[in-house]
Amino acid sequence: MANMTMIEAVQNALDIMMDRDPSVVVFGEDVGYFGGVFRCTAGLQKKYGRTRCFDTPISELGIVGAGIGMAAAGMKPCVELQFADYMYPAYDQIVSEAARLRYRSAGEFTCPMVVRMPTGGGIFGAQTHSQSPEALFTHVTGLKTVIPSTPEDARGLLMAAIDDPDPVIFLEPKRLYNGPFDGHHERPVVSWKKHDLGAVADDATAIPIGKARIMRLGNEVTVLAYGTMVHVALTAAEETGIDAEIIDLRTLLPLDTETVFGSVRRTGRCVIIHEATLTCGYGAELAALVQEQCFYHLEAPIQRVAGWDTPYPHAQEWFYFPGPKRVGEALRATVEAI
Amino acid sequence: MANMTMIEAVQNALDIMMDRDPSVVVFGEDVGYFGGVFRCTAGLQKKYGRTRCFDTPISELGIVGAGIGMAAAGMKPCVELQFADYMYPAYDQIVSEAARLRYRSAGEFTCPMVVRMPTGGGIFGAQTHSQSPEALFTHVTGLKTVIPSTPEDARGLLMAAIDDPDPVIFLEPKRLYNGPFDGHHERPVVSWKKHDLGAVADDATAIPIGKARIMRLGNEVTVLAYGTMVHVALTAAEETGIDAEIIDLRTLLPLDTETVFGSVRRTGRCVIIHEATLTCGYGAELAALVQEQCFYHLEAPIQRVAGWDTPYPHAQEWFYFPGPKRVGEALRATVEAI
Amino acid sequence: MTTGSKLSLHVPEPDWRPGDTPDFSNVQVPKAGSVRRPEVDEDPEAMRDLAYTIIRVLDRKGRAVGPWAGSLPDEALLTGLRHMMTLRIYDARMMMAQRQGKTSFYMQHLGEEAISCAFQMSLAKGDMNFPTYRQAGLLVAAGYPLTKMMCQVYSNDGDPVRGRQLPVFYSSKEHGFFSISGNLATQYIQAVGWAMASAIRQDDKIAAAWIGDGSTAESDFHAGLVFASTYRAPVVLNIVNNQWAISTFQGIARGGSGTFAARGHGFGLPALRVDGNDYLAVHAVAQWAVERARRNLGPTLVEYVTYRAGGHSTSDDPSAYRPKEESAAWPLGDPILRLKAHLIEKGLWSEDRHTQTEAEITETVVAAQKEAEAIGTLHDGRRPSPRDMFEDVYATMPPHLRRQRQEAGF
Amino acid sequence: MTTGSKLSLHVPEPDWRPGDTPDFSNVQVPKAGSVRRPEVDEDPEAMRDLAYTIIRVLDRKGRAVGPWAGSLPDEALLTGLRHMMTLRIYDARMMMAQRQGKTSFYMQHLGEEAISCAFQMSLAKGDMNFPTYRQAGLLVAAGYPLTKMMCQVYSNDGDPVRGRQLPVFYSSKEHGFFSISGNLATQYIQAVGWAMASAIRQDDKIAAAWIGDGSTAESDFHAGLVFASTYRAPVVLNIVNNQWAISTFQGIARGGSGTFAARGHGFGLPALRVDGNDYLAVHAVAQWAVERARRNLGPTLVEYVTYRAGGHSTSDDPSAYRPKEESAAWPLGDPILRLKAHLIEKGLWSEDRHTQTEAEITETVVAAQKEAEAIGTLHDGRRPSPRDMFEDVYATMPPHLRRQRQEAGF
Ligand SMILES: Cc1ncc(C[n+]2csc(CCOP(=O)(O)OP(=O)(O)O)c2C)c(N)n1
Ligand SMILES: Cc1ncc(C[n+]2csc(CCOP(=O)(O)OP(=O)(O)O)c2C)c(N)n1
Ligand SMILES: [Mg+2]
Ligand SMILES: [Mg+2]
Repeated sequence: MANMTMIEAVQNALDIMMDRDPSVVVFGEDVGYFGGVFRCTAGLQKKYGRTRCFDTPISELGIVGAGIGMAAAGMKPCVELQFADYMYPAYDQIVSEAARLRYRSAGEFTCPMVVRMPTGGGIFGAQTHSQSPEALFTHVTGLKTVIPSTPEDARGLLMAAIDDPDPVIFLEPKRLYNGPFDGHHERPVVSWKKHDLGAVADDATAIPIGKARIMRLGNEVTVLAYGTMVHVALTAAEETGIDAEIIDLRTLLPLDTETVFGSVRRTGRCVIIHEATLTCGYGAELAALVQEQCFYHLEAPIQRVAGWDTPYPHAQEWFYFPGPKRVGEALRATVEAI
Repeated sequence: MANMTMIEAVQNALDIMMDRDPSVVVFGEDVGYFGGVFRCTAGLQKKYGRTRCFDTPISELGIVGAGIGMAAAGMKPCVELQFADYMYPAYDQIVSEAARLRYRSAGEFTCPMVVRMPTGGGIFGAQTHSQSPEALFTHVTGLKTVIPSTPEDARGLLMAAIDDPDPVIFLEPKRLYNGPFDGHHERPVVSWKKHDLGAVADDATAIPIGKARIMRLGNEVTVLAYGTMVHVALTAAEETGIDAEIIDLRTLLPLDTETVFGSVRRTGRCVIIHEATLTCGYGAELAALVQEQCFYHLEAPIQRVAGWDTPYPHAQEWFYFPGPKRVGEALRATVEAI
Repeated sequence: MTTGSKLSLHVPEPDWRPGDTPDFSNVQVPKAGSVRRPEVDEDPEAMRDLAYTIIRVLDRKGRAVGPWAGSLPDEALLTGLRHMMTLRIYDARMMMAQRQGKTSFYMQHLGEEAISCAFQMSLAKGDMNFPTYRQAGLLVAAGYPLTKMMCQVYSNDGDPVRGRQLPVFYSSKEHGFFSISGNLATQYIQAVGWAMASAIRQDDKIAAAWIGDGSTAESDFHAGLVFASTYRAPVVLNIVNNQWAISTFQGIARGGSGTFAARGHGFGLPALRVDGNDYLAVHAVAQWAVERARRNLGPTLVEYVTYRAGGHSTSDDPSAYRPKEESAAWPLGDPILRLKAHLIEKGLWSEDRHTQTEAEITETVVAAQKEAEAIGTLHDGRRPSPRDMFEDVYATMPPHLRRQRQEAGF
Repeated sequence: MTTGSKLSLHVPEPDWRPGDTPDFSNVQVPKAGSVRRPEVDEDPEAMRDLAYTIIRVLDRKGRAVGPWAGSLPDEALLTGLRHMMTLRIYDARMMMAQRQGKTSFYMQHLGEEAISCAFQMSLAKGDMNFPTYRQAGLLVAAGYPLTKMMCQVYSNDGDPVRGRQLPVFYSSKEHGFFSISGNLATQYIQAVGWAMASAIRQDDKIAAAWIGDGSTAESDFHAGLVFASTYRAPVVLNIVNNQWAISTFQGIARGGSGTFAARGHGFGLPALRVDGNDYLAVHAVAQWAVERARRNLGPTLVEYVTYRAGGHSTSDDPSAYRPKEESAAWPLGDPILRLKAHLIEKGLWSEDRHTQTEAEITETVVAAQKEAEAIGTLHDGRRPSPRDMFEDVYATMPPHLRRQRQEAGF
């Protein structure tokens, strides 16, 4: 066991898969010589050559569109969009093409492509470097959507995503790249290197898509979270002393409903947290499913704690970010509801 | 009182607003000389000239992007996207630009633009002429999303949308263009001209955005619907004999929560229907809100009846479309749940 | 410094609208054989003129003339004629089938048959087209079974894409025909990506991208050109300029540039403009571009000048926006008649053989149609199961879809 | 027909990477004054050469020469120098403020000051720029208060956009400066739309679109060109080619075309390439393009050749991907030094006056900074209220946002 940052874990997964399979190619803006603005592709061009890892023109549409063509030709592109906020120019190619190709050709043409993108806020990136667009992917049939919360998960899930025969959206919570973030922005950052959760196995193995993980066992309330919010939830539970069961969904689609429903049926209460804006966020689907499937077990309304329905502001970042205080209040309100 | 089809109603609203306000301009693919593939802009170029109503290159990005520039310059563009399925190339301009302009400039630049698009299936249009992407708009802060179910609403809401100081997504259920559709595809279509709901007032007036309408009073269960599904719901209620209260939301964002919650608290039961795919559809938000706000009044799980989580198929259209049978079953299950 | 003078918006209009008499006498159509044929490795800058002319081989007398003539042997020309005739007869049958309610929708090629039929003859096995809905000639010329095409149009149980797609949205990997998308232009950049993959793997397969005049305005066209130009992808970038995009004349998409081929000049690409109704010219230019790609010399942009003689689709009535006579007045003639005249001129063909072949092909097409209809049509007979609706969303059906399929009762 | 020979992917690389010694001796820099100046209403086709050269006015000795010289009176040149110096000093102060933690992020103009400063001088009141993050010179030259700019950078309570935007994302309608978007290129087509609105209203105002070399690959650039070309919109389409897009050299976006200006040729647009480090040349070309737009002659594409001498932003360290010496070796020199030399050569300026002016400006900038900091910085002092976060999402706050604001406790 060694420790890695999430950046290193992503880089390691790419390295392993490129080494294993010559059809894996990596490209995107600044990912070649420079190794990506977050350094997730550092060293890959040097190791695998310019035709396996290269810079692209600034065209997210082009990156994904070319990736689809390559995937249809039997390669396994793993492309990077520099920020999730810049996925919109590629959205048509993702939704209308990557996600539909297998279906519309009845399996004749497929799209085994991974689209990686840093997501979420907490780095003073303002409205165009902080967005969490996961719900825009989970509404799209034909896509899988994955989001890790630890380096080990980042590596294992990315390996699985590259192996997957279908297009996978791989969201990397950029606030977690260097260390877990508990939402207390005023405190110093702990590096993954010095954190228990930063440990990765010596033997890199894929982690199956579609399996959630219970990060903390508990009885009073079930918390559904993913990405950065997993760490905020852990902190909120600790700080409130509430015996919360915290589930890291890891895959948003397909959702591990068994783990989710099993937990809520046991605790009878549920809080959902995410950083994306509230309305029509992924939490809405979670709430809709949970109320439907756990209705007769629910003792309190399901609460959602989420980003406000505003763009992500710069100066007011910490008023926007759903930190441990807001999460703690929701936990308390939910366990106290009768 | 006269009757109009929904196409005539849309055309009439555009005509009235163009006549009233020289800053209203209408453009899009085939909307000029020809008057639009659905004829919603018929006659406008002839009446107002080529610089007020014109054809554009096939670039949804360009249509919306140019519209934003015009709106920022003080005009009121009301643009047409030929099918909602083709809004994706414009999505970046809609989300990152139209929706954010007022916010990011603190009100200095604004975007009073309407983006019209035919939505929904039921015309054997297969996956690229049938989609209902409303949830992709309602998740976006800064947009309003409107969808009429009758000619009068289409006219009145479109007039309000054009008057609105912010960008409005105006979804036109194309299956309703010529007459109400109750989901019984095997029966002949009744034209709006011969239908009670096709009546429009002689005095065209705007219908405020943000107000739902109760289409049918009832006590056993509340049905939340919009667009084509309003008529399917009415039919299902009639056919099952269930005393359903049917609410036509008309505006999805901002939602008329007062009407919605008021009804559900009274009936204690709720069924949500839409044509869009289920997962992360707009119904998820409705369910999440209703369970949260009406929790202690709910006597049964909220059910959603929606398009399956597959692309909209061609041959299997009527197995995909959530028709009166499926809606009826959900109504029955919901009122019978104990 | 403002001028005080007023600006005004220029909105291009076609020369004629319904009621007007079209007159193409001022349209410059270069003489057949008059345009030079550069070497495939000539500097693109040096062949700039080829984007502003029209490469033509067949002259008015049906003779093949000039440096672009002779790319195909006689046998192939006879086959080519048969392909085009087959496509036209197939189209006519399917148009009728749609009117008879056997399917929901159809799109024909009337007047544009030469382009896809001839292009396909320049490709090799393993190459891949990324077509639009108006290049079924690629399939016909590749020997794809007509019955299968019809099954797709009927969305019946024989439809290889299980009734999921709109009619004419074929797909056949084996025949180098990429699954058609309803979203215009999206496949242009995908073709470039496919070609890049071939180059990365150091394979020898090339790709062909297809787009209509109107659709060049879409973003994907730009992305395609940018990527093709940067990575020198082995791809032929085709633009079919049939003068119309539904009701919109080509001037709206083209704007101030003289031609669509000229778009390539902004990217340093060789750009050729060719008579799309001249089977021989289309083939010669395609072959030239294919050779360039194959020899790793990079992409070529080709504009095919043609005319959409029919409506946009069965949902369209062109008499609402253009003179009925425009099609007949169009100066490039009919591709089938022109190739036919050439073959007769060469002594390889006759009116009689033509009539006889027409009858033969009709018989074949009708037989195929019977076979397809014996399986079913959109509303009758054996049709894809509703179960199929849930397949192929993913390689493995995830639990939520299994549940939904169950709920749907299949 | 396959060749059996193998394809390979071409991935462009810059000539030099860290460790190499840059040598621009083979870069062709035309002599100042050597490029002709066509009439603004000349046929675009006839000025094709102007996209492959560099229009320059200031020669090595600081003299203004050739047909593009003389677009500005002496007084204006002195003002121009002051604008550029102000921008550079402002940048230096803000870079330092960022390092001191007073804000989160900053982007400077080092080496590119001439472009935005000179361009603004060609506009009239009411015209509108759609800038990127590297054209603050437009604001400086338009007389926008430095303090306000700083308040924006600090996201403090004096920030006109209420702390919502990333530093340097200014907005000022009054100064013809459209709100900056973080999404590259999106504003290009908006500028065209704005210009179309002006033409529809028969106004006399024009728009200017701005984009970086790297961002020309984005779709919005294509949409902008298509719409501008079709409707002959009164807009100047600017491309700032500073050779780099973060770590990516311009060859990746440019691909096989010789220049970015050449992109205009695909659209029949006049396309001019100008020395972006030559204040006089920038102004002369801008004025030419502005006049064209104003006279309803349509859009012009202008490529400014310059060099991003600093890092992309405060988050970037260019020594990781290019030689440190590259900036110094770059052949077009420094825009401030070049204008200064010209003014000295003309007898309008001296080293002393320059030093003195530098000191004066520094004083002004420092005073403005003090004023701004007296209000607050990102983490200190008076800052926009969290309440502000909920404002301006819509003209009128809808009920759900009111509820959320309440829940947030503001
Ligand atoms: C993204 C997108 N926008 C709009 C449409 C609707 N549409 C279908 S065909 C067509 C016209 C295309 O014209 P052109 O590219 O010239 O091809 P042609 O039909 O002439 O072969 C339009 C606007 C679409 N299918 N996709
Ligand atoms: C749509 C989008 N994609 C990616 C980015 C990230 N990004 C910010 S600046 C930049 C480089 C832009 O280079 P260029 O256009 O040459 O402008 P320059 O910075 O050189 O002025 C990139 C890739 C972005 N802001 N928006
Ligand atoms: Mg066309
Ligand atoms: Mg640059």
